[in-house]
Amino acid sequence: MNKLAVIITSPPSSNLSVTAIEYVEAALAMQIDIVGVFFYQDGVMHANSYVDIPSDEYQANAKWLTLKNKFKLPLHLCATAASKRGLCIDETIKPDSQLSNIDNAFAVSGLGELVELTNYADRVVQF
Amino acid sequence: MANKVLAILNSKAPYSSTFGKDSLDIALIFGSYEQGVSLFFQGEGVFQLIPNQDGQQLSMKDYLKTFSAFEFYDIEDIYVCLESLQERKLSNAFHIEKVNILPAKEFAAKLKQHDCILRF
Amino acid sequence: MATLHLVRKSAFNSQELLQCCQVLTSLDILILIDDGCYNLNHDLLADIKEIISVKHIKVIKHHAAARGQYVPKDIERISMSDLVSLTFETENVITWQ
Amino acid sequence: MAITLSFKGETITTDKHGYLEDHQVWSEDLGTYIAELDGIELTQAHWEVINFVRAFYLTYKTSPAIRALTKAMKAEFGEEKANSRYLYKLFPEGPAKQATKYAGLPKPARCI
Repeated sequence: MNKLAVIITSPPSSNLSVTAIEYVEAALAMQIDIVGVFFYQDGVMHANSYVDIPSDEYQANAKWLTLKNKFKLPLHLCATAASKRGLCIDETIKPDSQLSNIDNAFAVSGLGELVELTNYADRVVQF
Repeated sequence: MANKVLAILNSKAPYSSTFGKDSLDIALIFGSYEQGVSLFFQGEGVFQLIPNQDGQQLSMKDYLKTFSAFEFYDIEDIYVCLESLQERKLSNAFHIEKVNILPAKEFAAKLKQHDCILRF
Repeated sequence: MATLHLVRKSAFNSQELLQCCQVLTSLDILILIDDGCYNLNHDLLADIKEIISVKHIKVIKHHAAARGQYVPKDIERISMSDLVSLTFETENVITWQ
Repeated sequence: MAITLSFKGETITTDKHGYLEDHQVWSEDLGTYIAELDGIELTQAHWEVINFVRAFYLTYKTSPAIRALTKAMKAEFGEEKANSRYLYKLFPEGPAKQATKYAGLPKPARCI
Protein backbone atom coordinates (compact mmCIF):
# COMPACT_ATOMS: atom_id res chain seq x y z
CA MET A 1 0.00 0.00 0.00
CA ASN A 2 1.17 3.52 -0.75
CA LYS A 3 2.04 5.53 2.32
CA LEU A 4 2.00 9.29 2.33
CA ALA A 5 3.11 12.01 4.75
CA VAL A 6 2.05 15.62 4.24
CA ILE A 7 3.73 18.74 5.65
CA ILE A 8 1.58 21.86 5.93
CA THR A 9 3.40 25.18 6.16
CA SER A 10 0.66 27.58 4.97
CA PRO A 11 -1.74 29.24 7.44
CA PRO A 12 -5.49 28.53 7.36
CA SER A 13 -6.15 32.05 6.11
CA SER A 14 -4.39 31.24 2.83
CA ASN A 15 -6.05 29.58 -0.16
CA LEU A 16 -2.90 27.44 -0.40
CA SER A 17 -4.35 25.48 2.52
CA VAL A 18 -7.46 24.68 0.51
CA THR A 19 -5.22 23.04 -2.08
CA ALA A 20 -3.50 21.01 0.63
CA ILE A 21 -6.80 19.86 2.09
CA GLU A 22 -8.19 18.96 -1.36
CA TYR A 23 -5.06 16.91 -1.98
CA VAL A 24 -5.39 15.08 1.35
CA GLU A 25 -9.11 14.45 0.69
CA ALA A 26 -8.34 13.06 -2.76
CA ALA A 27 -5.65 10.78 -1.31
CA LEU A 28 -7.96 9.48 1.42
CA ALA A 29 -10.71 8.86 -1.13
CA MET A 30 -8.21 6.74 -3.09
CA GLN A 31 -7.45 4.79 0.09
CA ILE A 32 -3.91 6.04 0.30
CA ASP A 33 -2.56 5.46 3.79
CA ILE A 34 -1.69 8.90 5.15
CA VAL A 35 0.72 8.15 7.99
CA GLY A 36 0.45 11.68 9.29
CA VAL A 37 0.05 15.36 8.57
CA PHE A 38 2.76 17.50 10.13
CA PHE A 39 2.03 21.20 10.75
CA TYR A 40 5.08 23.45 10.67
CA GLN A 41 5.85 27.18 10.34
CA ASP A 42 2.59 29.14 9.86
CA GLY A 43 0.82 25.82 9.27
CA VAL A 44 0.50 25.40 13.05
CA MET A 45 -2.25 28.02 13.03
CA HIS A 46 -4.61 25.33 11.74
CA ALA A 47 -4.67 24.04 15.32
CA ASN A 48 -5.69 27.35 16.86
CA SER A 49 -9.16 26.82 18.30
CA TYR A 50 -9.65 30.59 18.64
CA VAL A 51 -9.58 31.03 14.87
CA ASP A 52 -13.07 32.14 13.91
CA ILE A 53 -13.80 32.48 10.21
CA PRO A 54 -17.07 33.95 8.92
CA SER A 55 -19.42 31.14 8.01
CA ASP A 56 -19.51 32.03 4.30
CA GLU A 57 -15.74 31.55 3.97
CA TYR A 58 -13.67 28.35 3.77
CA GLN A 59 -13.44 26.61 7.14
CA ALA A 60 -9.97 25.06 7.01
CA ASN A 61 -9.84 24.22 10.71
CA ALA A 62 -13.22 22.48 10.62
CA LYS A 63 -12.13 20.46 7.58
CA TRP A 64 -9.20 18.99 9.50
CA LEU A 65 -11.50 17.98 12.34
CA THR A 66 -13.81 16.22 9.91
CA LEU A 67 -10.91 14.35 8.29
CA LYS A 68 -9.48 13.44 11.68
CA ASN A 69 -12.80 12.04 12.85
CA LYS A 70 -13.73 10.27 9.66
CA PHE A 71 -10.35 8.75 8.77
CA LYS A 72 -8.44 8.83 12.09
CA LEU A 73 -5.97 11.05 10.30
CA PRO A 74 -3.01 11.77 12.65
CA LEU A 75 -2.44 15.53 12.94
CA HIS A 76 0.90 16.57 14.43
CA LEU A 77 1.86 20.01 15.57
CA CYS A 78 5.44 21.24 15.92
CA ALA A 79 5.53 22.45 19.53
CA THR A 80 8.23 25.07 18.97
CA ALA A 81 6.59 26.56 15.88
CA ALA A 82 3.26 26.59 17.74
CA SER A 83 4.47 28.33 20.89
CA LYS A 84 6.25 30.96 18.78
CA ARG A 85 2.85 31.78 17.29
CA GLY A 86 0.94 32.07 20.54
CA LEU A 87 -0.48 28.59 20.80
CA CYS A 88 -0.53 27.45 24.39
CA ILE A 89 2.14 24.77 24.71
CA ASP A 90 2.17 24.01 28.39
CA GLU A 91 2.53 20.48 29.67
CA THR A 92 0.55 21.35 32.76
CA ILE A 93 -2.57 22.38 30.81
CA LYS A 94 -4.64 19.59 29.35
CA PRO A 95 -5.62 20.05 25.70
CA ASP A 96 -9.33 19.82 26.51
CA SER A 97 -9.07 22.47 29.20
CA GLN A 98 -10.59 25.91 28.63
CA LEU A 99 -7.12 27.41 29.05
CA SER A 100 -5.69 25.76 25.95
CA ASN A 101 -6.19 27.30 22.52
CA ILE A 102 -5.04 24.15 20.75
CA ASP A 103 -7.79 22.07 19.26
CA ASN A 104 -7.63 18.62 20.81
CA ALA A 105 -7.71 16.96 17.39
CA PHE A 106 -4.04 17.89 17.13
CA ALA A 107 -1.19 16.08 18.86
CA VAL A 108 1.54 18.34 20.16
CA SER A 109 4.71 16.78 18.74
CA GLY A 110 8.24 17.76 17.90
CA LEU A 111 10.35 17.63 14.79
CA GLY A 112 11.33 14.11 15.89
CA GLU A 113 7.86 13.12 14.72
CA LEU A 114 8.72 14.46 11.27
CA VAL A 115 11.74 12.14 11.18
CA GLU A 116 9.43 9.20 11.99
CA LEU A 117 6.83 10.18 9.41
CA THR A 118 9.52 10.54 6.75
CA ASN A 119 10.68 7.00 7.51
CA TYR A 120 7.19 5.49 7.48
CA ALA A 121 6.02 7.21 4.32
CA ASP A 122 6.82 6.28 0.72
CA ARG A 123 6.35 9.90 -0.29
CA VAL A 124 6.46 13.21 1.59
CA VAL A 125 4.63 16.14 0.05
CA GLN A 126 5.03 19.69 1.31
CA PHE A 127 2.20 22.21 0.95
CA MET B 1 10.25 1.08 6.93
CA ALA B 2 13.68 2.23 5.86
CA ASN B 3 15.75 5.16 6.90
CA LYS B 4 15.25 7.84 4.32
CA VAL B 5 17.79 10.40 3.32
CA LEU B 6 16.42 13.91 3.30
CA ALA B 7 17.46 16.82 1.10
CA ILE B 8 16.66 20.34 2.18
CA LEU B 9 16.70 22.93 -0.57
CA ASN B 10 17.29 26.39 0.90
CA SER B 11 16.02 29.20 -1.26
CA LYS B 12 15.62 32.24 1.00
CA ALA B 13 18.02 34.91 2.21
CA PRO B 14 18.81 34.48 5.90
CA TYR B 15 17.32 37.43 7.73
CA SER B 16 13.98 38.69 6.47
CA SER B 17 12.11 35.46 7.08
CA THR B 18 12.39 32.49 9.42
CA PHE B 19 12.77 29.97 6.59
CA GLY B 20 16.53 29.55 7.06
CA LYS B 21 16.20 28.90 10.78
CA ASP B 22 13.18 26.63 10.32
CA SER B 23 15.09 24.59 7.78
CA LEU B 24 18.16 24.44 10.04
CA ASP B 25 16.05 23.05 12.90
CA ILE B 26 14.91 20.20 10.65
CA ALA B 27 18.50 19.50 9.55
CA LEU B 28 19.70 19.37 13.17
CA ILE B 29 16.94 17.03 14.27
CA PHE B 30 17.61 14.65 11.39
CA GLY B 31 21.30 14.74 12.36
CA SER B 32 20.46 14.08 16.02
CA TYR B 33 18.41 11.03 15.00
CA GLU B 34 21.35 9.72 12.95
CA GLN B 35 19.28 10.16 9.85
CA GLY B 36 20.95 11.25 6.62
CA VAL B 37 20.40 14.84 5.59
CA SER B 38 21.96 16.91 2.79
CA LEU B 39 21.71 20.66 2.42
CA PHE B 40 21.31 22.42 -0.91
CA PHE B 41 21.49 26.17 -1.47
CA GLN B 42 19.97 27.79 -4.54
CA GLY B 43 18.76 31.25 -5.50
CA GLU B 44 18.66 33.68 -2.58
CA GLY B 45 19.49 30.74 -0.32
CA VAL B 46 23.17 31.14 -1.22
CA PHE B 47 23.21 34.29 0.92
CA GLN B 48 23.02 31.97 3.93
CA LEU B 49 26.58 30.87 3.13
CA ILE B 50 28.50 34.06 2.39
CA PRO B 51 31.15 35.25 4.88
CA ASN B 52 31.25 38.37 7.09
CA GLN B 53 27.63 38.28 8.20
CA ASP B 54 26.43 39.38 11.61
CA GLY B 55 22.78 38.80 12.40
CA GLN B 56 23.24 40.32 15.85
CA GLN B 57 23.26 43.78 14.31
CA LEU B 58 19.67 43.07 13.28
CA SER B 59 18.77 41.78 16.74
CA MET B 60 18.43 38.34 15.18
CA LYS B 61 19.56 35.14 16.76
CA ASP B 62 22.70 34.47 14.75
CA TYR B 63 21.69 30.99 13.61
CA LEU B 64 24.22 30.97 10.77
CA LYS B 65 26.90 30.35 13.42
CA THR B 66 25.27 27.00 14.07
CA PHE B 67 26.35 25.90 10.56
CA SER B 68 29.87 25.55 11.99
CA ALA B 69 28.60 22.81 14.32
CA PHE B 70 27.36 20.59 11.44
CA GLU B 71 30.18 18.08 12.01
CA PHE B 72 28.69 17.21 15.41
CA TYR B 73 25.38 16.42 13.74
CA ASP B 74 26.98 14.38 10.94
CA ILE B 75 25.81 16.88 8.35
CA GLU B 76 28.48 16.62 5.69
CA ASP B 77 26.80 16.97 2.32
CA ILE B 78 26.45 20.62 1.48
CA TYR B 79 25.89 21.76 -2.08
CA VAL B 80 25.53 25.18 -3.61
CA CYS B 81 24.37 26.00 -7.12
CA LEU B 82 27.12 27.59 -9.21
CA GLU B 83 24.71 29.59 -11.39
CA SER B 84 23.06 31.10 -8.32
CA LEU B 85 26.48 32.28 -7.09
CA GLN B 86 27.40 33.72 -10.49
CA GLU B 87 24.11 35.60 -10.90
CA ARG B 88 24.84 37.34 -7.60
CA LYS B 89 28.52 37.99 -8.39
CA LEU B 90 29.56 35.84 -5.44
CA SER B 91 32.88 34.05 -5.15
CA ASN B 92 33.51 30.66 -3.59
CA ALA B 93 34.16 32.17 -0.15
CA PHE B 94 31.82 30.79 2.52
CA HIS B 95 31.58 31.05 6.29
CA ILE B 96 31.78 27.27 6.62
CA GLU B 97 34.14 24.74 5.11
CA LYS B 98 33.53 21.83 2.76
CA VAL B 99 30.84 23.41 0.63
CA ASN B 100 30.54 21.73 -2.77
CA ILE B 101 29.87 24.07 -5.67
CA LEU B 102 28.01 22.31 -8.46
CA PRO B 103 26.78 23.51 -11.87
CA ALA B 104 22.97 23.30 -12.14
CA LYS B 105 22.98 19.98 -13.96
CA GLU B 106 25.06 18.20 -11.32
CA PHE B 107 23.29 20.07 -8.54
CA ALA B 108 20.01 18.70 -9.90
CA ALA B 109 21.37 15.17 -10.23
CA LYS B 110 22.56 15.16 -6.60
CA LEU B 111 19.29 16.61 -5.36
CA LYS B 112 17.21 14.02 -7.16
CA GLN B 113 19.08 11.13 -5.56
CA HIS B 114 17.25 11.84 -2.31
CA ASP B 115 14.14 10.00 -1.13
CA CYS B 116 12.56 13.10 0.19
CA ILE B 117 13.08 16.77 -0.72
CA LEU B 118 11.83 19.72 1.30
CA ARG B 119 12.23 23.30 0.17
CA PHE B 120 12.45 26.30 2.48
CA MET C 1 14.44 8.82 -12.36
CA ALA C 2 11.58 11.25 -12.55
CA THR C 3 10.79 13.96 -10.07
CA LEU C 4 7.37 15.54 -9.65
CA HIS C 5 7.57 19.34 -9.49
CA LEU C 6 4.67 21.30 -8.02
CA VAL C 7 4.96 24.96 -9.00
CA ARG C 8 2.65 27.09 -6.86
CA LYS C 9 3.88 30.58 -7.75
CA SER C 10 3.70 32.85 -10.76
CA ALA C 11 7.03 33.45 -12.48
CA PHE C 12 5.89 37.01 -13.24
CA ASN C 13 6.76 37.97 -9.68
CA SER C 14 8.90 35.22 -8.21
CA GLN C 15 11.87 32.98 -8.90
CA GLU C 16 10.24 29.62 -8.22
CA LEU C 17 9.71 28.54 -11.84
CA LEU C 18 13.19 29.72 -12.81
CA GLN C 19 14.79 27.73 -9.99
CA CYS C 20 12.65 24.76 -10.89
CA CYS C 21 14.05 25.02 -14.46
CA GLN C 22 17.57 24.75 -13.07
CA VAL C 23 16.88 21.28 -11.70
CA LEU C 24 14.27 20.10 -14.20
CA THR C 25 15.10 17.22 -16.55
CA SER C 26 13.21 16.00 -19.60
CA LEU C 27 11.74 12.96 -17.82
CA ASP C 28 10.33 14.98 -14.94
CA ILE C 29 6.70 15.95 -14.56
CA LEU C 30 5.85 19.61 -14.08
CA ILE C 31 2.55 20.51 -12.42
CA LEU C 32 1.18 24.04 -12.45
CA ILE C 33 -0.94 24.46 -9.34
CA ASP C 34 -2.36 27.47 -7.42
CA ASP C 35 -0.79 30.69 -8.80
CA GLY C 36 1.57 28.48 -10.77
CA CYS C 37 -1.29 28.38 -13.32
CA TYR C 38 -0.38 31.90 -14.42
CA ASN C 39 2.83 30.41 -15.86
CA LEU C 40 0.76 28.95 -18.71
CA ASN C 41 1.53 32.16 -20.58
CA HIS C 42 5.06 32.74 -19.39
CA ASP C 43 8.02 32.60 -21.80
CA LEU C 44 9.83 30.23 -19.46
CA LEU C 45 7.21 27.60 -20.12
CA ALA C 46 8.08 27.66 -23.82
CA ASP C 47 11.75 27.11 -22.89
CA ILE C 48 10.76 24.22 -20.68
CA LYS C 49 8.96 22.60 -23.60
CA GLU C 50 11.52 23.35 -26.29
CA ILE C 51 14.93 23.56 -24.62
CA ILE C 52 14.59 21.19 -21.65
CA SER C 53 12.12 19.04 -23.70
CA VAL C 54 9.89 18.27 -20.76
CA LYS C 55 7.12 16.05 -22.16
CA HIS C 56 4.81 16.11 -19.20
CA ILE C 57 3.50 19.52 -18.24
CA LYS C 58 0.15 19.42 -16.52
CA VAL C 59 -2.13 21.87 -14.82
CA ILE C 60 -4.75 21.36 -12.11
CA LYS C 61 -7.89 21.82 -14.16
CA HIS C 62 -10.02 23.79 -11.71
CA HIS C 63 -7.08 25.93 -10.57
CA ALA C 64 -6.55 27.18 -14.12
CA ALA C 65 -10.27 27.57 -14.79
CA ALA C 66 -10.82 29.50 -11.55
CA ARG C 67 -8.09 31.93 -12.63
CA GLY C 68 -9.53 32.41 -16.10
CA GLN C 69 -6.47 30.86 -17.74
CA TYR C 70 -6.59 29.40 -21.21
CA VAL C 71 -4.88 26.01 -21.28
CA PRO C 72 -3.02 25.19 -24.53
CA LYS C 73 -3.68 21.80 -26.14
CA ASP C 74 -0.27 20.33 -25.32
CA ILE C 75 -0.78 20.80 -21.59
CA GLU C 76 -2.83 18.16 -19.87
CA ARG C 77 -5.56 19.24 -17.47
CA ILE C 78 -5.67 16.98 -14.43
CA SER C 79 -7.66 16.55 -11.22
CA MET C 80 -6.41 16.39 -7.65
CA SER C 81 -6.80 12.58 -7.73
CA ASP C 82 -4.56 12.45 -10.80
CA LEU C 83 -2.00 14.46 -8.83
CA VAL C 84 -2.14 11.95 -5.98
CA SER C 85 -1.48 9.11 -8.46
CA LEU C 86 1.45 10.99 -9.99
CA THR C 87 2.94 11.40 -6.51
CA PHE C 88 3.47 7.65 -6.41
CA GLU C 89 4.43 7.22 -10.05
CA THR C 90 7.48 9.47 -9.63
CA GLU C 91 10.49 8.98 -7.36
CA ASN C 92 10.20 12.15 -5.31
CA VAL C 93 8.39 15.47 -5.10
CA ILE C 94 9.58 19.08 -4.88
CA THR C 95 7.12 21.82 -4.00
CA TRP C 96 8.09 25.21 -5.40
CA GLN C 97 6.21 27.66 -3.22
CA MET D 1 5.63 34.74 32.54
CA ALA D 2 8.91 35.71 34.17
CA ILE D 3 10.09 34.71 37.62
CA THR D 4 12.59 36.74 39.61
CA LEU D 5 15.36 35.46 41.84
CA SER D 6 17.21 37.45 44.38
CA PHE D 7 20.92 36.71 44.16
CA LYS D 8 23.70 38.65 45.93
CA GLY D 9 21.44 41.65 46.29
CA GLU D 10 20.55 41.67 42.58
CA THR D 11 17.29 40.77 40.92
CA ILE D 12 17.67 38.10 38.26
CA THR D 13 14.82 37.15 35.94
CA THR D 14 14.22 33.66 34.66
CA ASP D 15 11.55 32.09 32.49
CA LYS D 16 8.85 30.00 34.12
CA HIS D 17 11.08 26.92 33.96
CA GLY D 18 13.91 28.62 35.85
CA TYR D 19 16.20 29.34 32.88
CA LEU D 20 17.90 32.74 32.80
CA GLU D 21 16.27 35.33 30.56
CA ASP D 22 19.66 36.83 29.72
CA HIS D 23 22.58 34.43 29.45
CA GLN D 24 25.04 37.30 29.89
CA VAL D 25 24.19 37.84 33.58
CA TRP D 26 25.43 34.32 34.35
CA SER D 27 28.35 33.55 36.64
CA GLU D 28 29.57 30.27 38.12
CA ASP D 29 28.18 31.35 41.48
CA LEU D 30 24.78 31.99 39.96
CA GLY D 31 24.92 28.58 38.25
CA THR D 32 25.67 26.97 41.61
CA TYR D 33 22.75 28.84 43.17
CA ILE D 34 20.26 27.79 40.45
CA ALA D 35 21.37 24.17 40.90
CA GLU D 36 20.88 24.51 44.66
CA LEU D 37 17.30 25.62 44.05
CA ASP D 38 16.84 22.27 42.25
CA GLY D 39 18.48 20.52 45.21
CA ILE D 40 21.63 19.64 43.28
CA GLU D 41 25.18 20.10 44.45
CA LEU D 42 27.49 20.61 41.50
CA THR D 43 30.73 18.65 41.43
CA GLN D 44 33.80 19.10 39.26
CA ALA D 45 32.36 16.50 36.87
CA HIS D 46 29.17 18.58 36.49
CA TRP D 47 31.20 21.70 35.83
CA GLU D 48 33.15 20.08 33.01
CA VAL D 49 29.88 19.50 31.20
CA ILE D 50 28.29 22.83 32.14
CA ASN D 51 31.29 24.82 30.94
CA PHE D 52 31.47 22.75 27.78
CA VAL D 53 27.79 23.31 26.98
CA ARG D 54 28.12 27.02 27.61
CA ALA D 55 31.18 27.32 25.37
CA PHE D 56 29.33 25.34 22.68
CA TYR D 57 26.37 27.72 22.88
CA LEU D 58 28.54 30.84 22.75
CA THR D 59 30.36 29.52 19.68
CA TYR D 60 27.50 27.94 17.74
CA LYS D 61 24.44 29.85 19.07
CA THR D 62 22.63 26.64 19.88
CA SER D 63 22.62 24.20 22.78
CA PRO D 64 23.77 20.79 21.61
CA ALA D 65 21.31 17.90 21.58
CA ILE D 66 22.63 14.88 23.46
CA ARG D 67 24.17 13.18 20.44
CA ALA D 68 25.95 16.31 19.24
CA LEU D 69 27.09 16.93 22.81
CA THR D 70 28.71 13.54 23.17
CA LYS D 71 30.29 13.82 19.74
CA ALA D 72 31.75 17.22 20.48
CA MET D 73 32.92 16.17 23.97
CA LYS D 74 34.76 13.15 22.63
CA ALA D 75 37.66 15.23 21.33
CA GLU D 76 38.13 17.04 24.61
CA PHE D 77 37.27 14.45 27.28
CA GLY D 78 37.63 11.09 25.59
CA GLU D 79 35.20 8.19 25.18
CA GLU D 80 34.59 7.49 28.89
CA LYS D 81 33.00 10.88 29.60
CA ALA D 82 31.54 11.45 26.16
CA ASN D 83 28.71 8.96 26.43
CA SER D 84 25.10 9.47 27.28
CA ARG D 85 25.07 7.04 30.23
CA TYR D 86 27.74 9.10 31.99
CA LEU D 87 25.94 12.34 31.21
CA TYR D 88 22.54 11.08 32.36
CA LYS D 89 24.11 9.95 35.63
CA LEU D 90 25.27 13.53 36.23
CA PHE D 91 22.07 15.12 34.94
CA PRO D 92 19.20 12.70 35.49
CA GLU D 93 16.62 15.05 33.97
CA GLY D 94 18.54 15.04 30.71
CA PRO D 95 21.94 16.63 30.09
CA ALA D 96 20.70 18.96 27.35
CA LYS D 97 17.87 20.23 29.54
CA GLN D 98 19.66 20.42 32.87
CA ALA D 99 23.24 21.43 32.02
CA THR D 100 21.94 24.34 29.93
CA LYS D 101 19.93 25.56 32.90
CA TYR D 102 22.96 25.78 35.21
CA ALA D 103 25.05 27.17 32.36
CA GLY D 104 22.63 30.12 32.19
CA LEU D 105 21.43 29.26 28.69
CA PRO D 106 17.90 29.36 27.25
CA LYS D 107 15.74 26.27 27.64
CA PRO D 108 16.39 24.08 24.59
CA ALA D 109 13.46 23.92 22.18
CA ARG D 110 11.23 21.07 23.24
CA CYS D 111 11.34 19.36 19.90
CA ILE D 112 15.14 19.37 19.78
